Amino acid sequence: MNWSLPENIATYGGKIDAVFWVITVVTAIAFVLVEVGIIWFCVKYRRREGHRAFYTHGSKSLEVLWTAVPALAMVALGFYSANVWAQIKGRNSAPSESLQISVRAKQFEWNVTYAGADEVLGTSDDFSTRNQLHFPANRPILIWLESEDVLHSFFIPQLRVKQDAVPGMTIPVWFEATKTGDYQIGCAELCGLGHYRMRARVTIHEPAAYETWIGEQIAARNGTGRPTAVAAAADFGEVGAEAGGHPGDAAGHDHSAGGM
Amino acid sequence: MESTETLHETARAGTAEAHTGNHAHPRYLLVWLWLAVLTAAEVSVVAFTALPKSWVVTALLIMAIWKALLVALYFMHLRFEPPRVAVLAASPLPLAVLLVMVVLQEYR
Amino acid sequence: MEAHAMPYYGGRTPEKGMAVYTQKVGMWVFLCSEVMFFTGLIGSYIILRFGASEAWPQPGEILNIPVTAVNTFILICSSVTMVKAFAASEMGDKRGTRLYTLATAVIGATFLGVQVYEYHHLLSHEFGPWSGLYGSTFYTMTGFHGFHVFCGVLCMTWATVKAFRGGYDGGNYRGLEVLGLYWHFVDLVWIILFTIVYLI
Amino acid sequence: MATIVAEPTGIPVVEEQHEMSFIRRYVFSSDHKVIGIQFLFLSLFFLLMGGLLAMLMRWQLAWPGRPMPFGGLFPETMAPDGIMLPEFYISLVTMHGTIMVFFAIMLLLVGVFANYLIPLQIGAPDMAFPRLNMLSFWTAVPAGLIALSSFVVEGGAAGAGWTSYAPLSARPDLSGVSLGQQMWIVSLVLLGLSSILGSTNYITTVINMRAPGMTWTRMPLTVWALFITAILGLLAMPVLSGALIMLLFDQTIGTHFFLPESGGQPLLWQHLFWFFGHPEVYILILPAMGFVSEILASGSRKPVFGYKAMVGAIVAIAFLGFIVWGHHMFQSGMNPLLGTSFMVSTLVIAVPSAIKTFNWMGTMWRGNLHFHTPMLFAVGFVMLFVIGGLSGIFMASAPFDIFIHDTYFIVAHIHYVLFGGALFAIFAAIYYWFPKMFGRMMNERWGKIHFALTFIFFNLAFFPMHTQGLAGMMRRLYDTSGYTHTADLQWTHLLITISAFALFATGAIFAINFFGSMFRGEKAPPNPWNATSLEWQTPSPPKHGNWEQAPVVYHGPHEYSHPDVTDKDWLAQNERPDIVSPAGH
Repeated sequence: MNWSLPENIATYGGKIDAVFWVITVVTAIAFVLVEVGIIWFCVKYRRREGHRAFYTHGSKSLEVLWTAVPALAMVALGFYSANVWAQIKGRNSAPSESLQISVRAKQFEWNVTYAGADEVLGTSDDFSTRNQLHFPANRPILIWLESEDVLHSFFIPQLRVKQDAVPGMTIPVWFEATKTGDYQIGCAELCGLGHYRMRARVTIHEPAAYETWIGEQIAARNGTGRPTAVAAAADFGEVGAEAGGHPGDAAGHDHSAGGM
Repeated sequence: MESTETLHETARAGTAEAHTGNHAHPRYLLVWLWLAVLTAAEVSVVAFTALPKSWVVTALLIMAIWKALLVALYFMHLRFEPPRVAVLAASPLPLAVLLVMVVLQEYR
Repeated sequence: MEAHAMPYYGGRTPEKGMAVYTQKVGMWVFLCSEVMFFTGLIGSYIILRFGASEAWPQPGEILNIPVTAVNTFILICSSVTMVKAFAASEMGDKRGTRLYTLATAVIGATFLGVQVYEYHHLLSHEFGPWSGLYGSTFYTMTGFHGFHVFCGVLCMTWATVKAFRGGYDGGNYRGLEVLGLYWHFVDLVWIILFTIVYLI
Repeated sequence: MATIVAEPTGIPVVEEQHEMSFIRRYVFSSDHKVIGIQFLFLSLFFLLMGGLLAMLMRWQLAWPGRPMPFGGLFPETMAPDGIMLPEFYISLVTMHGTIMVFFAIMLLLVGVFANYLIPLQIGAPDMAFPRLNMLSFWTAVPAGLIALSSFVVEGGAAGAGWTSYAPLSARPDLSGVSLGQQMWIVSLVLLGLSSILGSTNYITTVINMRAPGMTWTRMPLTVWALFITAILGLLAMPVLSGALIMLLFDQTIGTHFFLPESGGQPLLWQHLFWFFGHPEVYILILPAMGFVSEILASGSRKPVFGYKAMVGAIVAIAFLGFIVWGHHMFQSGMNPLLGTSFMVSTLVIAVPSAIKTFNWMGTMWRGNLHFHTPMLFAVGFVMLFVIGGLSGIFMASAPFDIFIHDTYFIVAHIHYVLFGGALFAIFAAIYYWFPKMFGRMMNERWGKIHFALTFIFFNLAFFPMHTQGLAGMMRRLYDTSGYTHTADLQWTHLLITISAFALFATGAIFAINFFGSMFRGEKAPPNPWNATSLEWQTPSPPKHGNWEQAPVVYHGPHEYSHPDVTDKDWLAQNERPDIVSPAGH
């Protein structure tokens, strides 16, 4: 049972989580101050017969104090956050040696295009998978995010990454995972009736294992002539397993994702 | 209903300026002439000059604002109203400019 | 309740309010809202045009500038007759009030007529609101301006009837002044639209 | 209401009442008090509708795929065999938000109380434009009916969220909703018109119709809040109207404003929507702050602490409200540099909010606190608004917003502000001004029970959503069980749903108290709370035209426990010109 943020596996995740904890401390102080104060006042100054309230219209010095303190806190928080923001989402924040992958979202699936052996997108050895994203750990990944139809949002909670995919735009998203494992991409922007099941599997490999996986994919593509996308689809989700599925989404409700 | 209106009317009369003839009517036909000339000038700048595009746009914008000001100041008699009316009238303009300028930053 | 000998608002000093009568304040407040409405439309036009990937048509390439220039002049004329109607009413010139009110309604309707002709012409040449960003923005902006003129013409028709019944006689000029503010505002919007849609 | 019977007063205000038919008096009335009460019934109806939609959603989230109770009543296109379809769920999400924001909370705060209170509190006989006011109400009615009836048209109600992000909202082929979405647009255009007419009226009334002596610094904070709110509505609503019309054209006549295929910009919709939407959020909280300031002062028997700072804070929040819209778009693909500037302006809003909170505490400090029901709800407002305000700081920080954007954390925040904030203040205001409106008191004991249960179930229903959000649970999901990282949180949905059902049921206590008191309640004196502002210095309910003589104002709005007044602990704004009140100018 997780009461707070999920496990962090991103290199910059620590910075985001630090922002969270700083804000938590600041707001907790304000929260306790106000709530305890109100309850205390409610008890202490409750109505008593023959008692008369203290007549005052305010206090300049107090008001200046509780204007200045939050103002300073907020400005400090603003500078601190702006710095983290620029490092993660700034225009040129992505490390230059990043591995580039193209993700194209559409209702209700994630199509991933890999650069193949030459690591250059847009060349002939590119290949695509559907609803699965593979990449190596300990290497910056730069995703070129696009959408075919409506808004979607690329969200991997453990990687602390979220970015809307906007039709007509190609938006860079970068991250670097610190460990391997299986995770999920979720769609975080309402994209239609299948929004809730627009998921994809994320597999983070050891760098060597990733190279192997790429090799297998290319080999499968060239050797058997079986398009990888189909292989991938069979591999994940596409078989409309209907284990207790809901009416109206018979097509492609991937309960296999729930079992991961 | 009408009586409530009448009541408001007296109320308004109390607040209103000394009423009729609070300002001499400006020479509206002169303003009209200016507007006509500026419109003609705008069209000529586009049709008959070979100035660079940026100059043309600047000239057109200046003339458009000039015309708009003529209408606002004389036809809508902002020139003759208390300044606070002009402040009220101009109050949404900063927001309008802000909206457009901020969204234009998307293309930078 | 205090029994005070003061009449309603009689003792008020002007600096507490706008120092102008209430209908006029109301119209200016409403026009502020109209400014923001047209900001939405014109602002979108500016933004979309800056971001357009395809080349924007040159002035005069699709739209007919001479016809619209004449139409602009027509609308300016209606503003003059409008303000003349108000001036006539304020100065107690009954004949002038009626004549200028009628003229404003007629000239306003003429402007609309030319616009309808322009739309018809453009639509028959396959230029519609579906014709890319240019068509989208052109029809939406000029269409909503036309709708405002249409509402203005309706009001002016009503005002003309009222004028001929003597409703603006005897220094009762406020209705015309307030209506005039709306009318001039619509004229002002057209001045901006003509420049940025047709000429730039 | 039933006692608007003209007595011969010699003042022309009430002269024509004898001849007014039932329809002119209660249906197409131009009396601001009747219109306010009409808005009250209308918006309470929509509050009920919005609540019902929420209950349906909660059922699905707690027991995904299980047939709903009375599910058989729904047609095949919504819930075959009583099991909710995903498209119906999204319509519920959309319409719950739309109805609550536009037709329940906004109409309750602005439609009801701006209409009812502004003329009474500034000492005017009516609004500046009474007939325009009537038009404003009768534009809002069809707007709401169109929104509601969109559920039964082909394709169902709008399904793109209350924000209706393009292109989903502009592409019937992708959303599966065409007529419903268009009805949504038309409904909001009409409501925008109603709101603009109303705002024009409120602003003009406050500017030009104040009673003698009612200077700007003697206006009750409620009037200040409603005045600034009207300015926000006046300037923000038309931008939405423009955007809605473009969206409608994209759907119907083939324009391309928000469709990228021909160069349109999906992000433009978001900019225009939030340029309206953020001021709208403040439209939904500023009047609440005004009511609470006033009720806290009256309940604490003390002047509002720092009146001028309170006014300044309202103005500052409103001004800042226009320059922070981009914080809804941090993850939208907006230029990240814009994100930085929007983040800074957003964080600054915490300052006026803090001023208000501390000044509310200052108002209670060394007071003589009367815990009647309105006061309880007002104190509850402050306690819950603080939570909503503080949770806002998390998402104002762009880097952390990466994680919580579009999660249940946002849902928790908006409900702490709009339910814990706005709706608590609305309940406070209804209990407080009910005697003025209907001439009868609401039942105190049931009022207190209503408060206690609402406070408990509200927190049980919405606080766990913070946890869900921090765990990374996305919002607007028909079924959240497919995600591994939140798979063990299903029990929180169950807790929330049961609490939400209880919260909804608590509303019945209010409804019974409200309607029961209207007919059976104890007769209300003119000034049951011993309050100072002008509306209490006239009979309950006030007559048509409000005043027999124009009130003349000598004091500030909240002169409680003035040392020079010894026989009682309050000083009405229009009495004792011999006493000088320091803040009253």
